[in-house]
Amino acid sequence: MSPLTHFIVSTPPHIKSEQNINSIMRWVCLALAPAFCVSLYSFGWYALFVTAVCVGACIATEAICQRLRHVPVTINDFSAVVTGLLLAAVIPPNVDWWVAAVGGIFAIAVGKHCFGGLGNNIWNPALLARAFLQVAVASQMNSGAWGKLAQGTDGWTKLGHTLHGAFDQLANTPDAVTGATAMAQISRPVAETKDFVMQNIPGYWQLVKDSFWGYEGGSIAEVSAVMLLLGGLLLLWKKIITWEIPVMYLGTVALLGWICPAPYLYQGETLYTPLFSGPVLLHLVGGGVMIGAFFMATDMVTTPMTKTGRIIFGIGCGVITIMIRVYSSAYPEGVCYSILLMNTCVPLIDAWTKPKKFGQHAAASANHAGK
Amino acid sequence: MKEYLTIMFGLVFVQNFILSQFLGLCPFIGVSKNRSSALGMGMAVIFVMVLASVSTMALYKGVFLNETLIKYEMDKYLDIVSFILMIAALVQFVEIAMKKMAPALYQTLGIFLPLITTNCAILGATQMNVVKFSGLGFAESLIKSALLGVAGGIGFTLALFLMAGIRERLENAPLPESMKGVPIAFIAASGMALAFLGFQGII
Amino acid sequence: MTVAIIAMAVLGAVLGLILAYASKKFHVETDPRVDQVLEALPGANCGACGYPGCSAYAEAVVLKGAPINMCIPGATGSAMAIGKIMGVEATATEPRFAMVSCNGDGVAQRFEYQGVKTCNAASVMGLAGAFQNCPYGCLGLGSCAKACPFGAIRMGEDNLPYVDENLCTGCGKCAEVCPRKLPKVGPESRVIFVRCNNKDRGALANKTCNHACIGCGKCERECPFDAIHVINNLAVIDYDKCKLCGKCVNVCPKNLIINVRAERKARKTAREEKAAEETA
Amino acid sequence: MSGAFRGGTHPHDFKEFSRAAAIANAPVPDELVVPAVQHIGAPAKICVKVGDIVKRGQVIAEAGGFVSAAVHSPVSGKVKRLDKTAHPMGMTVDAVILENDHNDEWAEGLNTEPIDWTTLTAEEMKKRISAAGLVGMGGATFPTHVKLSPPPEKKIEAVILNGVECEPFLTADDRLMRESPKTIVEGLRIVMKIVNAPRGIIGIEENKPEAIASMQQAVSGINDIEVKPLPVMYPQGAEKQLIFACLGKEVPSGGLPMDAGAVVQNVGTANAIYEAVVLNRPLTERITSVTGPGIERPGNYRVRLGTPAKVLLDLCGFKKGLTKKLIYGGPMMGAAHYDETVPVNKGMSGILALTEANEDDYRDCIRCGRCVDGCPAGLIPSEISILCERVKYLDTPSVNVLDCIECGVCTYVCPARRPIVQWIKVAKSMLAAERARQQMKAKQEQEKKAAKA
Repeated sequence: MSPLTHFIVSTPPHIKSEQNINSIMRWVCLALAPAFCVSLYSFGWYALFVTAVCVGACIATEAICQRLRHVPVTINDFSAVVTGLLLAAVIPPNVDWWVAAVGGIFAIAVGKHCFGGLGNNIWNPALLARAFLQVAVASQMNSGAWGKLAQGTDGWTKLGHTLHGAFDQLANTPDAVTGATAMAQISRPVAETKDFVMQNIPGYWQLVKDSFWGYEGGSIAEVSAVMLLLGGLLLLWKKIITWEIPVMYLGTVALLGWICPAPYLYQGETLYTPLFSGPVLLHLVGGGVMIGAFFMATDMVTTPMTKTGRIIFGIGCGVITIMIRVYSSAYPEGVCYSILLMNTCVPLIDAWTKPKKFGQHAAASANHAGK
Repeated sequence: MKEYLTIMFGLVFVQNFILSQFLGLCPFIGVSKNRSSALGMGMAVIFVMVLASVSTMALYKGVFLNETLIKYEMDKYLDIVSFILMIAALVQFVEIAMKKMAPALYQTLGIFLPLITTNCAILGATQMNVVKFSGLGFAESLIKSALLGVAGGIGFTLALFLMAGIRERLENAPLPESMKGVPIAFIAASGMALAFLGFQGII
Repeated sequence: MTVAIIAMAVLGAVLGLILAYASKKFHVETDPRVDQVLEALPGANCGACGYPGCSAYAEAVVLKGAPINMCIPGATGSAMAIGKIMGVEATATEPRFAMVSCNGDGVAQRFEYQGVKTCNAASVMGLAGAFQNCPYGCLGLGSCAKACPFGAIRMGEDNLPYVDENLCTGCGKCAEVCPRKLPKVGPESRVIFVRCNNKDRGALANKTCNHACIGCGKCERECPFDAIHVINNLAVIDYDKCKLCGKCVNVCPKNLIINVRAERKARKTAREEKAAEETA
Repeated sequence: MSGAFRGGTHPHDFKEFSRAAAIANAPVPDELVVPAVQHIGAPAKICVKVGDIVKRGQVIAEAGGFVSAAVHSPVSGKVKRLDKTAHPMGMTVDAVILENDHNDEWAEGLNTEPIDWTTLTAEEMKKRISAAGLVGMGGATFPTHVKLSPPPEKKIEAVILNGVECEPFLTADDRLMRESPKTIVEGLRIVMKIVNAPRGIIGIEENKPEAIASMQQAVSGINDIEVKPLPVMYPQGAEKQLIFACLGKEVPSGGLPMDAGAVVQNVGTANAIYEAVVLNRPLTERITSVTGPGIERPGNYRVRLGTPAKVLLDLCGFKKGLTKKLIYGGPMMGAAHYDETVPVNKGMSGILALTEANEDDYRDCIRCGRCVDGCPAGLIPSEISILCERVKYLDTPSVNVLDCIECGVCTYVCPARRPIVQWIKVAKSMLAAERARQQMKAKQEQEKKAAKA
């Protein structure tokens, strides 16, 4: 039956802010774009292909899951695209294409839809998928050591094999190129003199510079710190994210990176730098800290809702990142796990950082005076 | 000192009984629905784990490895059986005492208190003691096994408490019908285990 | 081997003695009947008994002497079983079910509604009353159907809820969530039913809905038992006096007083006819 | 005192539509529909019969209790009939339909020559205010005489005039402050005398420089009154937030402004107070903005109460076909309505025609925390909304739902477009119903006990 008037009636407010989920997700995509451009330059087309596989897998999985759950299909809100991009950003550029696909499927199906879809997941789906891949296909994930030199070789070859259905040949394909990523170098840099002063080792500045601009190896979109920083600033400027998490995260990493003795190799022997002289800049621009601080740790769903909570979250991420980087013998890099671990704590942080309601203080003091 | 720290940090984070050794999953899934009962359960586990660690270690060192009894080699085959007996009696005791002295806590823990009896985390802790500390002197091994009990219990409580926070949040989430309850709890547990992998290699 | 046996025996004996002492020292009285009563209840935790759940009700029955026939889903069966446990004679309870007191022609929409699609949300202040003409009638958003723990309510094509008497246990959850309290729970013997809730005066009621009770009072005059009265412009039946003669059903100019049994029969025959048609 | 409260948001203010239009007198129609409910509290009781001849200012409905206000005839004429009419908030209420004889004769003893109010006592002035049927004209419509009767043990430190008008689109208060600052200041001084307050503060948002200048000029030479420009931030005009901005004090949760030593009045009310006390003129008209993209010639009008909105809309060029939403009040807290004939009442500060509506579908909460950051009451609206979405209304007091002021910031900023305010309204009504049920139960039990005894 058609209504008697064409006026729409709803409860107030009758105007809404311009930001909605769609626009937020699109801005995040846009902010990630420069970093992916650099990775294309740095790693070649195969990196772009892996990215496309990740994104495609995420979108398809999202559509299928939503169909299966009988909820509206919302792939046009770009949230699956963002998940795909973030996943691609943190996996090595030379993984087999099916690794990227499995990651994407895991991220959306297990990381998101098992928990009820967008807004209900506990962990950042992209990072959860990365941690999953780290366990499931460790050899693929640990060879993230591709510099400019190696571009266009092995990834395409592998793809050629798999596309021809020759999965068994994969086993014979050698994981030929191994080299130190910036992060591995932070974890165990090689020094020429025993008295270690970071700035004095040959190539330190080169390493920092390369990591900053994006000539170093690493995961797909981790390479260029400057592009990630630009993207992050764009998000801050558009008020998509708030300052608390990136600032506290980067600040904590810088501070602790400076304080904590960093291990380095001297003639095959592990030594430690003195206190208060860690490689701060390398900590900041190397590895995944930039993408972690601006894109991963600021994921709204899996971070605290209050300002205090976000500050705690940022500090926690920083502490765990440095802890893993400096003390872990298993991983050179700690960004992914630090964020996942802090994600785990978010419900508790939220419960403990509830804002004071307006007038609570006054009411309490009035009661006090009354007594 | 460093040894003690290693035991503490290792068992709370790196070798967490639940998330890295997959012991004690039953109470972990069963009592992690809200934070207060998780905390109660965690406290109970810490308590029982310390008692069990120390008492079984004492039994092991004092009886099985006793100079006069060592020739019977009871430590080779009797440890698990006798430890279970010991733990069962302990838990029974705690349950009876709690029913009388803290009925509210007894109500929340409900069926799960007797489950501590068959909680493999406790048995695991006692076995770990035997493997790690049986070569030490009597007093030192007792102290270390008590510490192991505390650390293991704290690790258990930490995992349980984090899980409770997550499940409280999931309580109001529009989960798919098939995921409600235990399935999502297991998926969440696997997520936590993945996250805790980050501590790997620190000690 | 013997040593092992002896060792275990000693250990067992010592621990057993400790436990025996503890159970004596920390003895707590419990009533085993609580669990038995809980067993006898259906376990739907619907709360129709007025307690927060089946276990709370079981405790109340055993420890506080609550009546044994409060469980509505369990009906007579539960009451009998509980009676056996408690040693009390159970009286049979009549099955109850809900009926919706709106026949819904007043659902002409006044405007397009935006917001939360539940009946309560749609009837909240500041929403220009309701989005349909009749301020007493069914809003048609199906909150009752969602709230029913037994799946007994289904929204029809006319946006009115239909209660399946076979599934309905009369727990009253639907009436609780309905902002207009349209579902009315009553015993099976409630055969004559007024299917309207409009309390406006005749002219106004007539304006909003073709089938609204206009309070004409024909039923009141016709009733030989003084069992039906127009209160607040709405016909209300006093079931203590009603003798099911059905005179009011016949005189109502708006056809909103119905004989439930006859309706059901008619519906059934219609369904059978349809089924017969389909098979043919 | 920075003049800022915690939280808030900054919607575009849209004041450009009508801020330039000077207040004009709206035409008085031949037939007026005067509702008996134009305030919060007990409904007024209609005391005229069909066929009665009434004069302007004559009482046609008496106050129904202490927290209630009388309703006066806005014109002279005849009572045509008694009927029901739609209220902006959605209810249907009793109304007096008047036939206007266009003579505009005041009832006897009203609309007199200005008197020197300083000769009157506080009680006398309060009586005049009560008799004039004044209510808060910012939109809350709380009877003014009740607000001006704080218990003697509460010391009032300051009277704050609310000239903030933080709702987008509305410009009625802005224009009033620009055009008749003197009467507003007089009204403020009257209130200060009534509640015996040493200070007066006029809070105005910084986006109204002309109003600030005009008020500053009007208070020059008066030492105990200060004009306080406030930062532009919604909801700066919410009572408790305004008190915090002006005095730096929080009103205790669940308390009233007087608990923080403040009395807050809208500038429109202050103007009406002046008219009631000095000119002995009951409340029969108010200033209303007619604005929005659906209006061809937006403006600010002095309107007789009871004028159907349609009269104003037609006057201003209402683009009915383009209008998607018709709102009585501001866009953040006003009520959308389907009926364009709703009569103007004492609290209607604006009539707004929007040509765009919000999206209707909402998503799951994405926990972005924007609502938490924006909530001026310090709540976690997202949690409330999640609980309500799962129909756990009765759990909501644990998340402080009763402290919500329904300002709408959470819903405005929500990127998932969740109708949080609606859920909160539902939760509040469900809680009220539950409370009533509990009370009834307790009463019944008591009766049962009494019967037994």
